[in-house]
Amino acid sequence: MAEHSNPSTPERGGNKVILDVNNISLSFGGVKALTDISFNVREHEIRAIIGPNGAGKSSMLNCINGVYTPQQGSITFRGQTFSHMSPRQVAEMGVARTFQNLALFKGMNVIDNIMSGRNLKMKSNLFLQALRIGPAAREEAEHREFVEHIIDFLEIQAFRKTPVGRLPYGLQKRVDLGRALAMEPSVLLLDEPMAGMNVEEKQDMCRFVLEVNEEFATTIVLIEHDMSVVMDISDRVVVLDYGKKIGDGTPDEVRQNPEVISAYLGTSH
Amino acid sequence: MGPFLETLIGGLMSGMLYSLVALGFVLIFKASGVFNFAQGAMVLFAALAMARFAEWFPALLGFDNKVLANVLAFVAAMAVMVAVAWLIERLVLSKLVNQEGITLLMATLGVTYFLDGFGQTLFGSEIYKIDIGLPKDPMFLFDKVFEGGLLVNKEDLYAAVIAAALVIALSAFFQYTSTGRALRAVADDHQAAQSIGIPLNRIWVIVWAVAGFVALVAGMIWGSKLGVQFSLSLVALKALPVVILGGLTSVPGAIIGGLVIGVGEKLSEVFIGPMLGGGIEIWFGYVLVLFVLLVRPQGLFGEKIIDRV
Amino acid sequence: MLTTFPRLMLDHAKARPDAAALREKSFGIWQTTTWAQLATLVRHLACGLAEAGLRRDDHVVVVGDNRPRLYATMLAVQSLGAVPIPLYQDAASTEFVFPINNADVGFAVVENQEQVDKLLEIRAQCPLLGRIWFDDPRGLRKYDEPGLASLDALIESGAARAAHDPGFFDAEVAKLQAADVATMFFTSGTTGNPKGVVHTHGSLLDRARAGAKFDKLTAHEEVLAYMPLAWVGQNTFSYAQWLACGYIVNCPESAATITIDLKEVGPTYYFAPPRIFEGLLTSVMIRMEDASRVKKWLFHTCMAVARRVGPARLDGKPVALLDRIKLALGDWAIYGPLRNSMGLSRVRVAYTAGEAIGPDLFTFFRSIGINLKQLYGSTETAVLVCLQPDNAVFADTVGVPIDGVEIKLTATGEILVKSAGLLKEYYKNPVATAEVLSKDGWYHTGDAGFIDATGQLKIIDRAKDIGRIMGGPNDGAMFAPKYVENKLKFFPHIKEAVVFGDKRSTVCAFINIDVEAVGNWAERRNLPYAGYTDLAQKPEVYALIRECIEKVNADLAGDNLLVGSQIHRFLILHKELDADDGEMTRTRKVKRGYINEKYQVLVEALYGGLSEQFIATAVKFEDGRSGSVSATLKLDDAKTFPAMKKAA
Amino acid sequence: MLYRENGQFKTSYAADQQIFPIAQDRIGILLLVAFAIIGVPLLADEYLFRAILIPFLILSLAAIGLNILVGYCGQISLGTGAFMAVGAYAAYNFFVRVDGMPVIVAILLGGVCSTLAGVVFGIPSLRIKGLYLAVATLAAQFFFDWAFLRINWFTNNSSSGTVSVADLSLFGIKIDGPLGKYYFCLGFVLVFALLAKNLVRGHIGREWMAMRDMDVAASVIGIRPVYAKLSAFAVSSFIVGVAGALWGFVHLGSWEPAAFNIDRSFQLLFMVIIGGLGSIMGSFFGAAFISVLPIFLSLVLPALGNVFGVTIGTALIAHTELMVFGGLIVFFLIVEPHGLARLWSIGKEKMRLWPFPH
Repeated sequence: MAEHSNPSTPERGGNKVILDVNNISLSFGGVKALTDISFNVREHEIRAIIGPNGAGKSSMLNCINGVYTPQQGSITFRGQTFSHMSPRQVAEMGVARTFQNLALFKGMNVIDNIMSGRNLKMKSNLFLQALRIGPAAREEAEHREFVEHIIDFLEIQAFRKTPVGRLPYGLQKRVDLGRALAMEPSVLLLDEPMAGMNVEEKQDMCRFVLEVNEEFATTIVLIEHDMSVVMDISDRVVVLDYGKKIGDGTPDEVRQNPEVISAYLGTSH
Repeated sequence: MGPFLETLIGGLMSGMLYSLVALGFVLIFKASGVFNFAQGAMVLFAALAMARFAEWFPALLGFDNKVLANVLAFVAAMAVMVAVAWLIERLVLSKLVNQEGITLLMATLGVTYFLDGFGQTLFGSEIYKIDIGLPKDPMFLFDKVFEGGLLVNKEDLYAAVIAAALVIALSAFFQYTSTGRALRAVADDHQAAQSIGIPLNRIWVIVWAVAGFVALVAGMIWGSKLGVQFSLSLVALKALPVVILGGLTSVPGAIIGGLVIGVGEKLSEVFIGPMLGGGIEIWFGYVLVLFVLLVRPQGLFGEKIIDRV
Repeated sequence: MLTTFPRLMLDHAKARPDAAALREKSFGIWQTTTWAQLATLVRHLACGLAEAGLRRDDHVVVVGDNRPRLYATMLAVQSLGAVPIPLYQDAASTEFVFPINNADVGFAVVENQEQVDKLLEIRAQCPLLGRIWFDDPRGLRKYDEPGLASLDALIESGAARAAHDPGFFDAEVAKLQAADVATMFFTSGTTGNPKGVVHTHGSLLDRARAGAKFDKLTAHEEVLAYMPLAWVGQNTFSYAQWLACGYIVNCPESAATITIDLKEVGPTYYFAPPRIFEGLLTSVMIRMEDASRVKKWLFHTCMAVARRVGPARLDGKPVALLDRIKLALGDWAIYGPLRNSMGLSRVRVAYTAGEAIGPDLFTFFRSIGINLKQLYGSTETAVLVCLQPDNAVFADTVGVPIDGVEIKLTATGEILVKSAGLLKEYYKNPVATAEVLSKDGWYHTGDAGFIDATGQLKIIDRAKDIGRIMGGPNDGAMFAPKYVENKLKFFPHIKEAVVFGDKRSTVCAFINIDVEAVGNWAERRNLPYAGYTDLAQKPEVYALIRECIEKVNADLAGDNLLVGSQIHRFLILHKELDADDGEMTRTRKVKRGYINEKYQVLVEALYGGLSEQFIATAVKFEDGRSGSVSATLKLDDAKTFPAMKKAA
Repeated sequence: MLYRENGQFKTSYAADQQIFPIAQDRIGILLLVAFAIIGVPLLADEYLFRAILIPFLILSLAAIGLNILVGYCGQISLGTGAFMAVGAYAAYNFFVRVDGMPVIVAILLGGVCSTLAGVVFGIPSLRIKGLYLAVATLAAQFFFDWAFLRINWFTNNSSSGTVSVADLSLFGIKIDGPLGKYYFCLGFVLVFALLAKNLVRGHIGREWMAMRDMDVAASVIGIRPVYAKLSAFAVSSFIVGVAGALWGFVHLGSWEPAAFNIDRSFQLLFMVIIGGLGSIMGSFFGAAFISVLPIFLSLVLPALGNVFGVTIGTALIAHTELMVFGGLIVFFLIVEPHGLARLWSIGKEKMRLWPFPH
């Protein structure tokens, strides 16, 4: 069924598959979180993963960026296939991610949180850093500048040096996004970026997601509860339910899919 | 053969005592997620109380009956320990609910210092004796079996027996009594326990009281063996590796861990020690644990740690 | 001799190439543009514009916040002998149509997507508008409109032109004469279409320099530019005087960070309309509300001392030793920190202009040692006509005529001005020009006022608004609506006021309460309310406002000129007057006539003596949607007082 | 109140990222350092140097080291004393076995050895967390206590088991008088404090704090737990080791393992808790507090005793000290988990906002 249908996305970058998830199964001590999930993500598209609570959406992301290691299955990224990757490897390959329940570094301010997303690109050794001379100092300044562009992009100039803990929820979500963007990812995984936001905050976040997708040509994999949002901005949607894939296709196709309707759209969300 | 068995038995017996103290740790950790570094201080405090009461009561009430004195002292000390435990729970830990383990550990470290200071201020800081009439003379086992038999210190033997009894009693208590069940429920999931109407605070106080009791018994035994003095509080440091080895959350773990380390350090002391210039029991337990942890981060019997995202 | 803006810019670039000309807070730090860099930028922009086909005397609209590259654009346009027209960046797109068509504008340089969108909206109505350049490309990647390009592209093409035709730019600048037109400002006239006020390099510079001389401005001043360049005031302070003196203009990062930026820059030369100062004071008071008792006590005692002797010290008048000590302590404990937190601790000269400022507000800033002064001037006179000299500052006057200004009063009390700084003309509007500019070179300000005992000019009102009371006890008495409105607005609880009474026997008023101030007031009396309209109709609020009005009446009764202008009846409007609804100008001046028509029924109700009146009004919301507000308004009476003749 | 920040705008990132971006702070800290270099020697007497200032400086250094591990990287350690010991004994051996070995080099080499030890005992931190780790570090404590006691080679086979160093000199200048020692330590402390500050505000510092605050998120943005944690252990134990060497060489002169026993570890832990986890400045506060408190008590308590007509013995003072420490730890953990440093920064914020509350 939907699994084999390949809806083409005329408006966004071709059909080149950048990320291919093959028959992933994951379980915690016998409890099955994911069962034989397969789907692919195309260059430059916005790919949504939806499903009721506990459908295994977050677990899926955690498999993709190496936080969990699936018992079975493999993930193909840019043609290379892996059955297990460390988060580091995934990060190095240009996959970034935001978290459902904020995972910011509470002890740091906005700049430092976003700066920490640059760590892969900062090379100077301990001694240079300790003396903060030459490359180390230059590095700090250069990456600070890059971070400032993100701050500007996310319109949080007024909060630069505020400890993230003191920011309202919506802004914290932006910082989380900012930290991910600091990695200049080619694929961006967003775990419920709009959860718990009010209407304006959602609109802003939507705008940012779309702008990221357009301005930086970033491929986006998005988990979201708010159906209207999903249907608006995503090119293709995967539907999970109890760890199984029950639908895959364009928003319209998914809307039609009876299984999906019964499992998800039927229930009030 | 003989020497080996003797050390083995010696080890098992001191291991029993480790288990006893370790049990104190485990109970509290299971129930409230607190790694109670102050256990050692409580042992010292209890022992001091016991020892001094045993001196004071006869003097005050003017009777001269060792047994009576000990019994009264024990009861009084028990009362004191329950009070102390309760205060620790109320004044310190209940203020630190939902903090990370480390914070709680440091808090109990603070408590340790306080108790050490407080105990010695109240009861004095010389070396005191506890004489609960444990026979000091040695005895020989299996002298029929082979030449010379095994030399065993009776005192140690009794101590071990008492300890074992207490350990079993406690395990049973938590296995079969309703309080025990409630406690295990709490250990599994605070929210859930609360939702089915288990009063967390009451449970915690009980657990701390029990811990106090355990401390008292341990203190009493150790005290009668080595005399009551500041160094007594170091038994906690002995018991730490035991707890970790067994896995913080496991009662059987604590028991077995205690025996393993008790035996281990005795054997190593006797058979490896000389090569290294002796005195290695100080660190043997720790280094042993270190290697175990590298293989099993959650200890021998601890529950696996999965961090969710 | 008088020169031109581009030449001044080049002179600075030659004299001190590496000195900072402009700073902009962007990407977290203050990015500096030196005079040399600016010169190159202008050169390239000019060449680029020339390439694009800009010719002498063409007009170019410039829309956006204060951005260095927009400043450079103004200079570039001028150096080609063409005329930049700065427009209000917060104006609705429809408001652009008239200026653009009136001045046959073919080119526009704007800040960002927002402005581009607005211009594209009205492209149909503005056939001539061929080319649009934008400074900030964000969000504009996918736009594919004919003639739309980025400023970078323009600069690039200009750089190329400059490369193979190096002499061009300098030649163009050399051609430029002081008498050539420099800039055109569209005054958002209170009635009818806006008029294009044409100024030459000469006129603007003459005033700029006179002002600079008056206040001894140097090249070391720091200025923060956050009002729109379309406002002649900002233009004078951060453009004309900037080039005249060569000081540094700082551009804030964004509207959201202005207070932070102000604090960082700490300008030495400051200029703002009263409402900005009002905002500062309000925030001080509100933040102080939550302070600890001790702090409050300290604050109030110090402020009491300041109010008593602070201004005197600032005016260099003798102050008793004890008070001097108190002030010194206050400086350390309160005034200094206050100035610092408002970003004004380095201010040497500050001006308020645009509208009248409340005496309390004015003295507050004076008393904590900020040299705040008033000035008089208008778009037509290039602002700087009368300024208050240091040490001679009053809340109710606007200063003395400065160098090169002659002032005289007509029989009706209208103020006439003559100076080298007067407008050249109203663009394509000889009639209007003739109305204000007499043959012998006098400009009719349209303001009524007089020179008072201290030799300073005192403004009563717009001459044309000065009306006469007809009938009733005060028949024939003078009616000065603006004067009265201002007196009302000086109360923190009153945001706007509109009074009627010309050719009537009595005076009536519409009031807009200040929802923040009154809101706090209500909360402190735990008076529940749902939004402005509800709050406005609370009887308690009416009582509050009536008090204010009666104070004003008492005050007016003391002034035998204006005793007839006392307010007899009033109402509190159900909605806030808003420029988007055409009730005010962009500079937040109420359009009395328009309001009079729009709310005819209310006016009639007031004079008809009714006690309440239903009204429904269409409104535009922030996001462009429009809806309607309706309510039944209470109409209320206010006590008036008999004229008390005071010994003149 | 004292802050006048208008006009202090930054035109470069370097200027914006400096340690003390606000001019008034820079002035303040310079004055403080100047006082430490010029003022203190004029005021302090020998007792003050020996009993308070020198120990204070060295302990602050150790606290900085520990704070990097516990406060910045969130890895608990109860074995600090051991790493000090390693530093001290290693330095000692370099100093006495290699003739012509300059003191400074010996001390730094001591730090290097301590680094190695730190990394070795840090390895468990890759597998185990929190409480388990705490116990693992205790292993280091007990192991080294034992090693330096029992393995004579370390003590250069000195019969008594105590080791001692004499006639320290720096570039030919003898460091014997209290003043010399003071300057010697002060030099170390200032330099290392600066280096440490640079590290924690650099990207390695951010990696440490990331591990501390949210390790999963940290690994997802590509931070390697191995590198982050071990580097923290390394840097931390280097500084601690140097402090240990100073403690032995400069403060004690001759010492035995007991000088670095578990109580020392706890004492340092208390310093960072009371001073402020995750704050270099806090390390100084903590050290000052904990090294002055005992002296304070030993002066005040007897006085108090006299007031109430009771004589207060040294034992009681010692016990009160224990109680006060214990009580304070609990107090700070409950009331202000970020210690004195947080109180300091709150005060500073208030000063900047003065007269406004927020």
